[in-house]
Amino acid sequence: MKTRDAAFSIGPAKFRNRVFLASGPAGYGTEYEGLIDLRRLGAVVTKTITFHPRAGNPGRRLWETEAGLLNSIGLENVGAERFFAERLPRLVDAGARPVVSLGAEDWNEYRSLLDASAAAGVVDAVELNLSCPNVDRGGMSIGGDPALVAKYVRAAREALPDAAIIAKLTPNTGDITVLARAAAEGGAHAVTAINTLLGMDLCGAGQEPVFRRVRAGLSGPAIFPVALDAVWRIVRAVDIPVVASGGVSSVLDARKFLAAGAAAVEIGTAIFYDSALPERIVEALEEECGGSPPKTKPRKGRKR
Amino acid sequence: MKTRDAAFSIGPAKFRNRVFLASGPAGYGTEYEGLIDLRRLGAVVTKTITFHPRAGNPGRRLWETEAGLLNSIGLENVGAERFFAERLPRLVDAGARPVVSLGAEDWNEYRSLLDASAAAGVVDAVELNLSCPNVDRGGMSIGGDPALVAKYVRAAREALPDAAIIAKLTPNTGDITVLARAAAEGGAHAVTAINTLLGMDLCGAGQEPVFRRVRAGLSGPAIFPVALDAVWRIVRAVDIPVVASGGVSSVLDARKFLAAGAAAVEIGTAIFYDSALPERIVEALEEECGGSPPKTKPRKGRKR
Amino acid sequence: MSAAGKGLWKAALRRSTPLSPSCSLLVFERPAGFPDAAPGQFVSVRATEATAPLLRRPYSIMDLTGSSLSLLVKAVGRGSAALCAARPGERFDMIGPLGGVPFPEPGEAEAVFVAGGTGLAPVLFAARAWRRRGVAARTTLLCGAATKRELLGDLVKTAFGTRWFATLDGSAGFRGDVVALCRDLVSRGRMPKGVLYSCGPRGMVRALEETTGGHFAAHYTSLEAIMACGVGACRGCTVPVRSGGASVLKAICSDGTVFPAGDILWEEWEE
Amino acid sequence: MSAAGKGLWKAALRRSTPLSPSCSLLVFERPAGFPDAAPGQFVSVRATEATAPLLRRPYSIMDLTGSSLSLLVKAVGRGSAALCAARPGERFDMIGPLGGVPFPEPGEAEAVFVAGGTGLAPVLFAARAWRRRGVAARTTLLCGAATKRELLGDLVKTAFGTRWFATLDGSAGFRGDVVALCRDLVSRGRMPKGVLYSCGPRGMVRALEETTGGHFAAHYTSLEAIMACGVGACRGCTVPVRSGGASVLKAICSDGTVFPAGDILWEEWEE
Ligand SMILES: Cc1cc2nc3c(=O)[nH]c(=O)nc-3n(C[C@H](O)[C@H](O)[C@H](O)COP(=O)(O)OP(=O)(O)OC[C@H]3O[C@@H](n4cnc5c(N)ncnc54)[C@H](O)[C@@H]3O)c2cc1C
Ligand SMILES: Cc1cc2nc3c(=O)[nH]c(=O)nc-3n(C[C@H](O)[C@H](O)[C@H](O)COP(=O)(O)OP(=O)(O)OC[C@H]3O[C@@H](n4cnc5c(N)ncnc54)[C@H](O)[C@@H]3O)c2cc1C
Ligand SMILES: Cc1cc2nc3c(=O)[nH]c(=O)nc-3n(C[C@H](O)[C@H](O)[C@H](O)COP(=O)(O)O)c2cc1C
Ligand SMILES: Cc1cc2nc3c(=O)[nH]c(=O)nc-3n(C[C@H](O)[C@H](O)[C@H](O)COP(=O)(O)O)c2cc1C
Ligand code: FES
Ligand code: FES
Repeated sequence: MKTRDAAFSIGPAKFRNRVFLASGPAGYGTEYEGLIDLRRLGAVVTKTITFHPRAGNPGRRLWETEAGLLNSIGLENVGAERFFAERLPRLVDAGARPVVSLGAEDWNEYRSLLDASAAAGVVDAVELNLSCPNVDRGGMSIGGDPALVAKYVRAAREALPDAAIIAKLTPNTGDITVLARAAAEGGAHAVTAINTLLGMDLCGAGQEPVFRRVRAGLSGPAIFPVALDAVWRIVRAVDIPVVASGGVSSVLDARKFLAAGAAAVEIGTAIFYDSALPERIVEALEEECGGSPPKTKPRKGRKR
Repeated sequence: MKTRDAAFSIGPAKFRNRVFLASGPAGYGTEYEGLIDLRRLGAVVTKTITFHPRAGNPGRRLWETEAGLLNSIGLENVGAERFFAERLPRLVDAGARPVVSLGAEDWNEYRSLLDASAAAGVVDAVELNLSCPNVDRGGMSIGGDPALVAKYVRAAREALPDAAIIAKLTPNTGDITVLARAAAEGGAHAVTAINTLLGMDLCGAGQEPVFRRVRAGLSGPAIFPVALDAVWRIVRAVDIPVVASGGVSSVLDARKFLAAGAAAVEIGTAIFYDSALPERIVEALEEECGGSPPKTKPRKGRKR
Repeated sequence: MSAAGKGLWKAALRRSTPLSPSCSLLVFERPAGFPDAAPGQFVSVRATEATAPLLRRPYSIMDLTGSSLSLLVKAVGRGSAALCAARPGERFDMIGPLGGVPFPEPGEAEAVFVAGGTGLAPVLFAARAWRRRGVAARTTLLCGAATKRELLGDLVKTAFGTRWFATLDGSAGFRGDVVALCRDLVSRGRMPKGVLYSCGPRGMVRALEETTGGHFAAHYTSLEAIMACGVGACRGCTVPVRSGGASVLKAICSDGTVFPAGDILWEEWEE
Repeated sequence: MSAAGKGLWKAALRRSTPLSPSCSLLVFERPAGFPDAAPGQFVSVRATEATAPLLRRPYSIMDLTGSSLSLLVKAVGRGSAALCAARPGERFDMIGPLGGVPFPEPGEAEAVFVAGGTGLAPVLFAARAWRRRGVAARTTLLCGAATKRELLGDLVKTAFGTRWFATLDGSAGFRGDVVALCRDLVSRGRMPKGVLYSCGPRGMVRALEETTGGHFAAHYTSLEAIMACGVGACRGCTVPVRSGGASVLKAICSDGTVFPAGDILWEEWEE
């Protein structure tokens, strides 16, 4: 019952459908060969790259919690040069539609990365990771400050004038709509909400922190209600599309994000235990309404 | 192997041990007759009372999420008068050690409530609920502002000079240690961290918000890593005791909070499905070290 | 009646009998010390040790004998599915008996029971318990389900004087829901004027009260809601009821589960 | 060797045999289309449909025949306990074969296997697979466990030329751990100089390399870590290894599981 086309746009970028792989769990995409048919998905948001390669954090990097996963990967990545030379072409060859996730520790690195992205000549959609909790500078400290969010977004718009600029926001703030508004004011074509929540755990006989950096990022089904709340409110606070991320582990969860008004849904942690989920969601949405979100207007509350 | 006494103090108030029932799930305490032996616990933090009785929120009030519970009770309570006349005496008669949770919509109601509490003459420990997400005014709006937190705490110290004043903090903020510092500066004897996270869900064929107020408070095992992170950092940021709340669902979870440096642990949502847990924790701690937290010094990170 | 005597128990499943495609009769050993209970009271069972589903699941007591505790469980989600899949010998953690207000006895009047789906459980307990104690000499049951296969006819063979069945598809008994059946019986003068006892979906009970409530001397209904504590502490299961002129929120778990159906403020009570 | 050919499968459990108080041998039907695998490769199994435990659980392939896929599972937590409790007929969702670098064949040299606990699985697969293919004519196994009851002696009766056992309590074989046993054999001149293949707890493998590594022509070890993706994407399972003069982080799941033990930077590799 394909009633209308699943395709849609964010700014200048077109997408086959509304189901994306989230940045990080999906790596550079092609690792999932044999498990996920990347050509079926709206987009693959690649692992956040930085200008320089990063080794990531030492020590343990993953830890399960109740219905959740803590990670302290620390943005391990191959750096812009190898990413654009090797990884991105391979992903495109595999038939995927990439959204390139960009991150930086500071303004200078960020400028270099934008320049490298522009020079690569192929980037037509980026997600700015303004919200990684697992690095010392950058990430959260940028992402929690509305003025910096606007500034970083503006710079990306200027450096990549033909690309869709999506700002990924942190939930570790008092009011995420303030950050969303800042991103919109900076010229973002869309925002992604949410990145991981801050959390930690202890382990072993000595009850030592699991992670060397102590704090890590919490993802998975546990955070779904928090993510849905963020998406619901941002949709009602700004006029740009919202890409939903956080805890999707079923077709129903994806539907909820779309019903809340999200333009697209990212699947992250769930691909670890249910790699078929993204394609199941694509199929379910196609069967219904061509993958478009329901036509109900955003409202403030349930009853008025 | 009771090596030392489990008893400890927060400001002027003494407690039998470090295991408390959290405010809300425990109601006025005596509802759990036959299920929980209140005399075995360090304290019962009573349901937050307001000066005037409150009917609470209309519509659905409870909803399960993965390893979590959303609630939108809306501070239904009998009001100060009936609380001090009927409920508190009944709780004391049952042999419990109460901590009275106080909440208010605004400054005037708060002042009236403090006066009523002082007039009751029996209150020697209060927890200020500066953080309920389920009411329109008060709660969160007070709790998210460090200046107001300090002001409310100061007023409580003045109105109840002989009582232990514990400020309960919201996690729905960028940096909870800022609120903890404000509470300490206001003269709090301790802080409790954390109250519920903000979240929501949709349900039904129409994907309508579950709750009339849309947003609700998320508790239960899902939030444990977030609560532990908050407690860990507050312990290292302020010199007053920290009472831990959030997601405890096993003896091990309680041990983790104490290992992180908490002075006491509150059990909330878990009593719904495992009412024997508080007493199991008391017993486990007694067997070990008299219920005192490990003697390791707070440190900033795992390795230095 | 207060909920005094409630406790925390481990109950071993003695046998589980599928009664319909989705419903099973679960008979547990009555735990030593488990108090007597009245119709309308319930237990709240921890269906799994996992944290999802997190909460206990409330089930009306369908019968309580010297040695057994019976529940009628419909598999609608993870918790109930786990219960229905349990094997004899498995032990479940439960609290109970819960519920502060059971069905009041009918006295001299005829007892008319209307049950939708698993609403049969408290109604069956009432009929059995009262028959055992020699009250409610005359009883009528109206029992409805979607289809004949869903109808729990075998379960109600003996406990009631008169039995009427309704199925939505007409595969057995009256075609329509149990409310339409009741209306039909009233209009055809075949419905005694006794006390009405109901349990079922909200919409059913409301329609029953609104369309046929006036026919009966009284209408008591056992309500359901999502519950957390089950003991009146958390205030999660409230229903607005008329009390004097005012609307008051009562906790279904401890101020109920039974309420006069006429007191419920249906308009205000949203799902 | 690349992990090409990996896929997502539903595998039915054919039989589950308890081998020790905590270990079970799980034999699954080999799913149609499941590719051939090499020793050191693994599958990652979804132990329950619940969200806790959330992640798949990685298990080394212990054997792979035309019709069966065998795993050796030790119950240490919720996931493995669920697997060990599974009944024949249950179907499990798994991905595999995973692992980009298997144990290299020993060529003409004698293969010496050292296994701690369930580290036996990949080692047993190597011995069996190589024997079937006519390589590794001469094999020695050193197998350790805490006690005699934990020792999986029956499992290794046939696959190896020489077998040595060690138990911590001395209830069978050498008293001590398998590293001490290896050292003992080396010092007594009873240890062939071939290629060493090991799998077991980190501390064991490290001690083995540090105390007896020099005796062997090479030492390859199959490593374990908590994993999320299993395919090299998430970078959650890294180990620091020497590469040229530098320290490089490799993903155990895709750059391993097998590494030359001498390359591992144990000091940097924290649990
Ligand atoms: C006092 C009381 C007595 C009950 N007696 C019986 C009984 O005798 N037999 C029986 O089969 N069921 C009975 N129920 C309902 C039963 O508790 C629910 O069906 C069960 O909790 C569903 O759990 P689940 O995990 O299977 O479903 P879930 O996955 O939790 O829910 C499935 C659907 O049912 C809804 N639901 C869940 N719990 C309730 C609830 N308590 N009330 C209304 N809707 C709910 C959910 O919103 C969802 O739409 C009773 C409920 C109460 C409050
Ligand atoms: C490549 C690989 C091959 C493996 N092969 C086997 C095998 O053949 N047989 C077997 O029994 N086990 C094997 N394991 C280990 C097995 O995956 C874990 O024991 C299992 O995941 C534990 O899950 P659980 O839910 O039972 O325990 P949990 O409750 O998750 O954990 C119990 C304890 O084990 C630790 N742990 C969990 N997972 C791992 C892990 N992957 N590595 C190290 N410690 C861990 C936890 O930190 C905790 O202390 C292998 C692991 C890997 C990575
Ligand atoms: C292992 C792991 C690595 C991640 N790495 C990144 C990253 O590099 N950049 C980023 O923007 N988000 C990263 N995230 C966050 C996810 O993209 C996603 O926003 C978050 O996990 C919440 O969604 P989920 O619950 O569906 O996983 C990572 C998450 C995980 C679990
Ligand atoms: C049903 C319910 C009602 C609550 N009511 C209150 C309240 O009145 N005052 C308050 O300070 N906290 C209230 N809370 C928050 C708890 O005290 C506790 O801080 C929170 O639930 C996190 O802990 P938990 O995961 O152990 O439940 C309530 C929580 C629940 C689930
Ligand atoms: S379920 Fe808590 S008051 Fe009824
Ligand atoms: S588990 Fe993801 S990289 Fe190895």
